[in-house]
Amino acid sequence: MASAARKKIRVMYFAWMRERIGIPAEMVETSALTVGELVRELSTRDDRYALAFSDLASIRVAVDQELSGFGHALDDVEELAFFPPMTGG
Amino acid sequence: MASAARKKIRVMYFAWMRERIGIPAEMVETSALTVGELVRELSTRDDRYALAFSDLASIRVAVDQELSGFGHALDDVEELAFFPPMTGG
Amino acid sequence: MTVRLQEEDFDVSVEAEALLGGRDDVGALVTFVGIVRNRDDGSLLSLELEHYPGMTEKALGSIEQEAISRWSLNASLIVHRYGKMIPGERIMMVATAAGHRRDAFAAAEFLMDYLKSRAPFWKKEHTTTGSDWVDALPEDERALGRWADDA
Amino acid sequence: MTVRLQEEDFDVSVEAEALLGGRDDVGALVTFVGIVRNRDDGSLLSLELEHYPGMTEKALGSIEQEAISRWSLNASLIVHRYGKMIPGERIMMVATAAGHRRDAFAAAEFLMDYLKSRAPFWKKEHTTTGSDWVDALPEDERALGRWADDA
Repeated sequence: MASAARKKIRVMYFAWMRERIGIPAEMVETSALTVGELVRELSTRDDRYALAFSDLASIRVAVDQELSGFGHALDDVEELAFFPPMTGG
Repeated sequence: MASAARKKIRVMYFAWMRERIGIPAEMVETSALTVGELVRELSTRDDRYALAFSDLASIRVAVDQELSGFGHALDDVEELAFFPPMTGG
Repeated sequence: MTVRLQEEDFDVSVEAEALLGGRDDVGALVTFVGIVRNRDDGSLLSLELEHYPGMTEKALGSIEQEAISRWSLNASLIVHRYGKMIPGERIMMVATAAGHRRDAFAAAEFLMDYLKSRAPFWKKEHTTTGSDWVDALPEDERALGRWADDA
Repeated sequence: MTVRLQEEDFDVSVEAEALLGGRDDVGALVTFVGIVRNRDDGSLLSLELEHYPGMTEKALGSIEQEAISRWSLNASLIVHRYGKMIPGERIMMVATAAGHRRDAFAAAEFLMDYLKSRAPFWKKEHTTTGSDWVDALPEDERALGRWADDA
């Protein structure tokens, strides 16, 4: 079993995710293997993160600017974004 | 049985109906009871009319500016128009 | 709810602006513009559009009324030109303004489908090899069928 | 096939003219304009549009590519604004140019349906009683289902 390498990922937040967490983006160093693992890591940081990530059904995730899911692996990922369902048009 | 009263109707032709008959409109005095009867009357006038009315399936009729059919009665009708299927838009 | 027949060209933005007239209850505006399309071999010189004055306005007006009764519209417009036009020129437009896009899209398609087959317009094409009247397409007549269920 | 993000307003006629660019093989031009709609009680002060720079262009570009692969289009355009807008202002537009109206209408509706649910835009409403993010509508997500059969 390969040990999980530490990696640096740019994490972005939009709309009410940005407002709840309080910042638009940050560099995160993690050994999480999937988006879901990273979310659990972030949620334990403090109440703002815990609240922002409390209802995953209302959160969408983009991996390197492509819509994706919480099961997506983090290998070679440079940019992650979390946001509510989109409301353009 | 009431005898058919003679009546005057303005008859108009559009697109290739107009071109085949050679005039855009005319006043027609007739005792025809329906559009179809009037068409038969007109068809016997000369070759231009006979040719113009030779294929009824490709002719539409408007009675007082409303799309109608060859069975429509001519009572109180003031204006009749014959034309090919419409191609606007 | 306006119907206009004219020989001259029109400007879609100007028409849209007039249609909206500064109101703020419209969320969706759909416009359709019909344009003189050249043939693949480039042989179309011009298109001549004939109509039946009087009946045209009545037919378009009743098609528009039908659209208004079926969908929730704030405003609608039909502008149709007649006379001679060259390839690339605008022939006609419809515009539908609604609170929501579904209504605006459906009403605009409905107006076009009915206008094609039920309004007294006829097109004559002048090409490099002669002139002829444009035939109505069976699919234009069939297109009306899809609105029958909602009647 | 163009995608443009901008803060400033746009003019539908100017965009349409640029899209057609004097070509004469287009028969049908459909445009959709999304407009800031006030609430029934008139309480909306402004709308704020946030987007995800970089991803937005990619998402709109791939939605447009999908439309091009499904319908026979001559040209298409998506313009979307971001920033603050007041009721009555234009938010965005799509335009589709095709030989025939069916393709232009279907592609425009498809672009709108996907743009609504798959492009990273978020609206915040500022009203007389406070500010809140606009919720996505279940029907917007469901609207995507009707394009699945054609895939």
